[in-house]
Amino acid sequence: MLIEKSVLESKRQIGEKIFQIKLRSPKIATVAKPGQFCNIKVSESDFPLLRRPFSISNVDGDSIFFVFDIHGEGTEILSQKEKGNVLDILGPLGNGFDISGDFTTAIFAAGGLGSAPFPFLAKVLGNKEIISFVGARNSSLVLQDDIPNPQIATDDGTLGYKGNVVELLSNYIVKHNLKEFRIFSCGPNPMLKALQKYSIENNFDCQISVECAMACGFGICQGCPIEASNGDGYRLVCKDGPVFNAKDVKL
Amino acid sequence: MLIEKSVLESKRQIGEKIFQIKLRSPKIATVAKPGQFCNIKVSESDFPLLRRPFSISNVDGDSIFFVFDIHGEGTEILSQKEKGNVLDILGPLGNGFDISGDFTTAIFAAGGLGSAPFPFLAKVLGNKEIISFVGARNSSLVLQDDIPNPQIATDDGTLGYKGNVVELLSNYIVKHNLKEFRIFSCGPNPMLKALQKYSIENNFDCQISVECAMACGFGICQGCPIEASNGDGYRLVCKDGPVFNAKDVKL
Amino acid sequence: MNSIDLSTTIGSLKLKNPVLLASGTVGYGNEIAQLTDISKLGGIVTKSLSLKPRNGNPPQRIVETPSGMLNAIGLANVGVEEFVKEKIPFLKELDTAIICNIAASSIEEYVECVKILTCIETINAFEINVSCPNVKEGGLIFGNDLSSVARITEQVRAVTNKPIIIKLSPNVPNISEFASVVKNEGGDAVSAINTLVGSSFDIYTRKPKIKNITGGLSGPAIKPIAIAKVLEIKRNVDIPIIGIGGIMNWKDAAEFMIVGASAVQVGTANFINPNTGNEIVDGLIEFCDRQRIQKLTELIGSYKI
Amino acid sequence: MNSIDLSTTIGSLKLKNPVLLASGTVGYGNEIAQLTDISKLGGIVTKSLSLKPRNGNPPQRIVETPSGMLNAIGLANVGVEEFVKEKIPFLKELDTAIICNIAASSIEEYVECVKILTCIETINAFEINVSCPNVKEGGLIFGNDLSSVARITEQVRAVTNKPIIIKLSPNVPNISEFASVVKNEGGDAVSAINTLVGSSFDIYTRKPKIKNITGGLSGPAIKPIAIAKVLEIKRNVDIPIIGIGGIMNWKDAAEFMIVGASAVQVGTANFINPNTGNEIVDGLIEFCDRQRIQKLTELIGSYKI
Ligand SMILES: Cc1cc2nc3c(=O)[nH]c(=O)nc-3n(C[C@H](O)[C@H](O)[C@H](O)COP(=O)(O)OP(=O)(O)OC[C@H]3O[C@@H](n4cnc5c(N)ncnc54)[C@H](O)[C@@H]3O)c2cc1C
Ligand SMILES: Cc1cc2nc3c(=O)[nH]c(=O)nc-3n(C[C@H](O)[C@H](O)[C@H](O)COP(=O)(O)OP(=O)(O)OC[C@H]3O[C@@H](n4cnc5c(N)ncnc54)[C@H](O)[C@@H]3O)c2cc1C
Ligand SMILES: Cc1cc2nc3c(=O)[nH]c(=O)nc-3n(C[C@H](O)[C@H](O)[C@H](O)COP(=O)(O)O)c2cc1C
Ligand SMILES: Cc1cc2nc3c(=O)[nH]c(=O)nc-3n(C[C@H](O)[C@H](O)[C@H](O)COP(=O)(O)O)c2cc1C
Ligand code: FES
Ligand code: FES
Repeated sequence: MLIEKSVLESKRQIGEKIFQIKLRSPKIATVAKPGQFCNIKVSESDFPLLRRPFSISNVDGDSIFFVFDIHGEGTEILSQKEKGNVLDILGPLGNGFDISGDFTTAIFAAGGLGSAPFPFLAKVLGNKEIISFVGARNSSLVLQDDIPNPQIATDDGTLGYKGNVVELLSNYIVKHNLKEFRIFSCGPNPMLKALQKYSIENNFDCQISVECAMACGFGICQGCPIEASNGDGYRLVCKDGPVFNAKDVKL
Repeated sequence: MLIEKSVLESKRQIGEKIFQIKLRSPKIATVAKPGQFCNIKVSESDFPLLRRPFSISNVDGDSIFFVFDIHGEGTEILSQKEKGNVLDILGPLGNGFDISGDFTTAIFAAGGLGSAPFPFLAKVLGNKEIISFVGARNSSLVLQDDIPNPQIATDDGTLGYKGNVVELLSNYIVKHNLKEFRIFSCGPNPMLKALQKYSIENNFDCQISVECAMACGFGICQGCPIEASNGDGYRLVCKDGPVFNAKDVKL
Repeated sequence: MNSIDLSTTIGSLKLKNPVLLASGTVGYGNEIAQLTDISKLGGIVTKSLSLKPRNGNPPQRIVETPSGMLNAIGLANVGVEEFVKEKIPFLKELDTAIICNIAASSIEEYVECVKILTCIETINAFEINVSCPNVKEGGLIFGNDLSSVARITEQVRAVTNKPIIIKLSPNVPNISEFASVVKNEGGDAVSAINTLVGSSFDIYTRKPKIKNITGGLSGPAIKPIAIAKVLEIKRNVDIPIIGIGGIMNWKDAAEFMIVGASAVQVGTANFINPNTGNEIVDGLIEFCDRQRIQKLTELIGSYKI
Repeated sequence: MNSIDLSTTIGSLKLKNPVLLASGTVGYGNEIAQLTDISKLGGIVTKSLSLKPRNGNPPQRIVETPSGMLNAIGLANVGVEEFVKEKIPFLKELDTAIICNIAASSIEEYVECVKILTCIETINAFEINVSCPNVKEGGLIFGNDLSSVARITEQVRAVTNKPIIIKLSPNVPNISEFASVVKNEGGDAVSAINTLVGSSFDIYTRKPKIKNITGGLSGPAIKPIAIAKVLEIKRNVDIPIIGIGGIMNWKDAAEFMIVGASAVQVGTANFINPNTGNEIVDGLIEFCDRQRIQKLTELIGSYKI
């Protein structure tokens, strides 16, 4: 965990309001793990006040990648940065995906911008078998770059399966009689909820990466609670998460 | 007085932290008078909150010019605007210089950024005889572009007369035995104060353009008072000024 | 779209829509009329009037702060007599509600002002400013004191039949008790909020940036405080509320209505975009349209907690 | 440059410099220690402790506002016992003043906490939080009430010899009266200010953005209010003041000292730049150097009005 002034090396518009940026952050790049995030200061002034959290999408040598969409004022400002601009990045933050232990197949389940962390996870998983399920509202919002074996679902059926990622995934698991897999998922809350229910019911090994409002991103404000399933109060999304075992938290 | 979305046509750096910008503002250009100013929104967000006031430096066809230096956050943002950016401009505001009535010679007295309004005034005065006195702290801060017959004074003597504009001007008036002139002045408060004292003592016809903090710029907030010399309360710099007869206000 | 009913009422005062421009941020209407269509608004609240003219405070009167500004205008105004002579003729021609704001240094002065002005037909309601932070006499000495607010409401009520709106101070921990007192003494509505007391110093000269030392904080910075105050009143007292504080756009206006405001006032935003009020009206119409809201008043106090 | 004396005192508490990190914005020091050098600071104030652990409020607990943020953490904390066991060992190693902040739902609980903790050597002073806006019991019921603040100060004073700092609520019109009561009851200093009550609603769901409905407003937005409160105390009561509210850089810190603060606390800024405190120390040194100030304490209350 450190603060690194990072030069923007390139910016690519990859969707109507979706961008990928590449930053030179050698120190963060060295220690980052898939599923971790960074808290980015989008302006030099005190406006907007808080940093904005984004998943590390990939790491390549000294560079780290982020993928984001224009959501409000902060991401709007971020989208206007140009090559050569310097951004103040705090990271890597959070626990990241747990890739230890035994599993033969990694199943990625991504909804919308939830695709962001998977290129990095795929890279680190190396030769492990990966099957990905990528969902979005429509075809133009599907983010499948650098995601292995993507099966697509769109709400409106404009690309791939018409319906949601969780249906697509569960059909697939049944059809291919998959075993010894671990599900890694990231996406909007309703999707994670459905997936959580499904994987708990089936006793599947499932990790979910969750989002919530954050102030600090590193455990000092207590602003990002998520309820523990065991009734023992709250966990902090920024520090104890953002990745949780689906069984451990209430969404 | 109107609001015009104006495209930035060009930006020129004319000093270390000094810029000249040219904006396409046909409506304001048509009605503007020398000595008036515009209140510029430097960003699209609510930060910084208030507009920033700048003298109209010149008008050329449908375009208006401003000259400004980087002072704080607002002018910093303004200096980063690029050709093609659109600025939201409220103007023209204030009364402007009074050029009616009889005078043979126009004397310009400008200190620092106070040079800003004089190119426009010179243009409108046309063939009238003009002598200008331009002062600054040092040579690199002297703004004399498009200012007729400039006599220079610098505090440190790095260009022209070593000393202040008012000394230079008064020496000149005595030496050349000038008569039937009107002084038009704009600059920092200490300079205007000295000039005011000098012209009142000599019973010279002198107009001063003053600056002060402003919220609205058009008379609705009462935020920009200047004390009237006659004891009758305050005038508003934005509406009754920014140009006053040196006799009429207390600096 | 035209079928959406934007009208709202503040006691017996009917407004064609809930968007008003706040006192002290619109003068007497004439300057801003060059930059926006006043007749499209629900109404305007004129600069605080006192019985006699006031010069206001010496400069510097304003300073910008993060997402806000401090002002210590000191109630500069033309006084009741000149107001009637010079300003009413212009206001009379406007097709919008005219709310006359009164500030005074004594209870007698409030009463005297309202007594004189109540016969002016052009004035549709009075807003009584008991909460100006920038004057030595009156102001917060009244606004932060329950019994003063009670007496002012009661005595002003006695001399006019026009709607009386009391503009409350946010500088208290219990604004709803003030609203309650206003209701009990026959006030028709409350405005919330006026500015918060603030200050700012220059670290090099060590002098206050505004000559009056303290000023009133307004603008987006105070919106969360204003929202909490309006909600507090709404949850505790049954009286119409006019929501004020940091409203920059229609979303802010809608937020105030949701927490309980029957109308809203736009203040500081007028200085930056004098057309804000009109844009809010348009934005609220579109919002209602998208949300299938027939009567804008449905929004009032419709929060879900 | 090294000859500049930055030290300051808060009652009998000596600080190597006036820059503290505020309660609730630095946890118990361990996380932020990875991002800044705590030993360079005057001190840190630990997250409010209650006798028993508290889970805090359900999410959402925070929301950004213009130049500020609302929080309703609800005093989530590990409780006195675990604090002593788990947190003190880390704090003990720090070469900086440790101020232990206490929040409670009853006067007895305040007393009990301080009684237990007063024997912990690592704790250099207590800051008593009587002004948390985000809990049902205690909090502002105490902080906005003069006699409660008096009784808490008096009774806490009775059980410890360590410096007692009372952290005041800004949600009152007369903060200097609270400071006066603290002084009379033997408190060593006051901290001003805690957050202001605010709220924010989503216009589409019509629900409050933070689950607790209201939260505490912090950040640059409140700085002008905090400056006015510190000045009010300074002009009326002779008691050391710790200035808090929207401090983002050394200029803000200097401004607070000029209006009367003997030390300052950095809160929200830690979330954005956890090194803010250190940068303020450096900035103050340079400022003193340029201004030929030998002892930083010369700044305290040096305003010119
Ligand atoms: C751990 C984590 C990882 C994330 N990774 C990505 C990513 O890789 N790509 C991406 O596009 N987005 C990601 N997000 C969401 C992203 O942080 C928000 O879209 C962004 O903060 C919106 O800022 P804004 O100023 O544009 O929006 P505004 O709506 O103006 O923001 C206002 C406030 O709300 C907060 N906020 C708004 N939306 C969210 C949200 N969905 N989650 C958390 N806070 C929010 C902002 O941080 C800010 O404080 C992530 C969020 C978290 C918590
Ligand atoms: C009628 C008029 C004409 C002006 N013409 C010019 C011009 O042609 N060229 C030029 O460079 N400057 C001009 N100025 C000054 C210019 O407005 C300020 O330099 C500018 O507002 C500073 O903004 P900032 O955000 O960079 O500085 P900040 O210091 O960050 O501004 C903070 C606040 O103080 C106000 N402020 C700061 N300095 C001044 C000042 N000197 N006068 C008034 N308000 C100030 C700002 O408007 C803002 O509200 C003029 C001012 C007035 C009133
Ligand atoms: C420059 C200025 C002058 C004001 N003058 C008055 C006034 O004369 N009477 C009054 O009742 N309120 C006055 N106010 C307060 C506003 O009407 C309003 O209550 C306050 O500014 C909060 O709203 P805002 O955040 O939208 O500005 C003034 C506010 C400003 C900024
Ligand atoms: C997330 C958060 C949590 C806080 N928790 C506490 C707390 O537990 N006890 C306390 O006394 N103050 C608490 N505060 C208040 C701060 O200590 C400080 O008084 C306030 O935030 C104003 O300072 P700032 O504007 O620099 O943040 C908290 C503030 C924030 C933003
Ligand atoms: S965001 Fe601050 S503790 Fe998690
Ligand atoms: S700046 Fe508003 S009246 Fe002059």
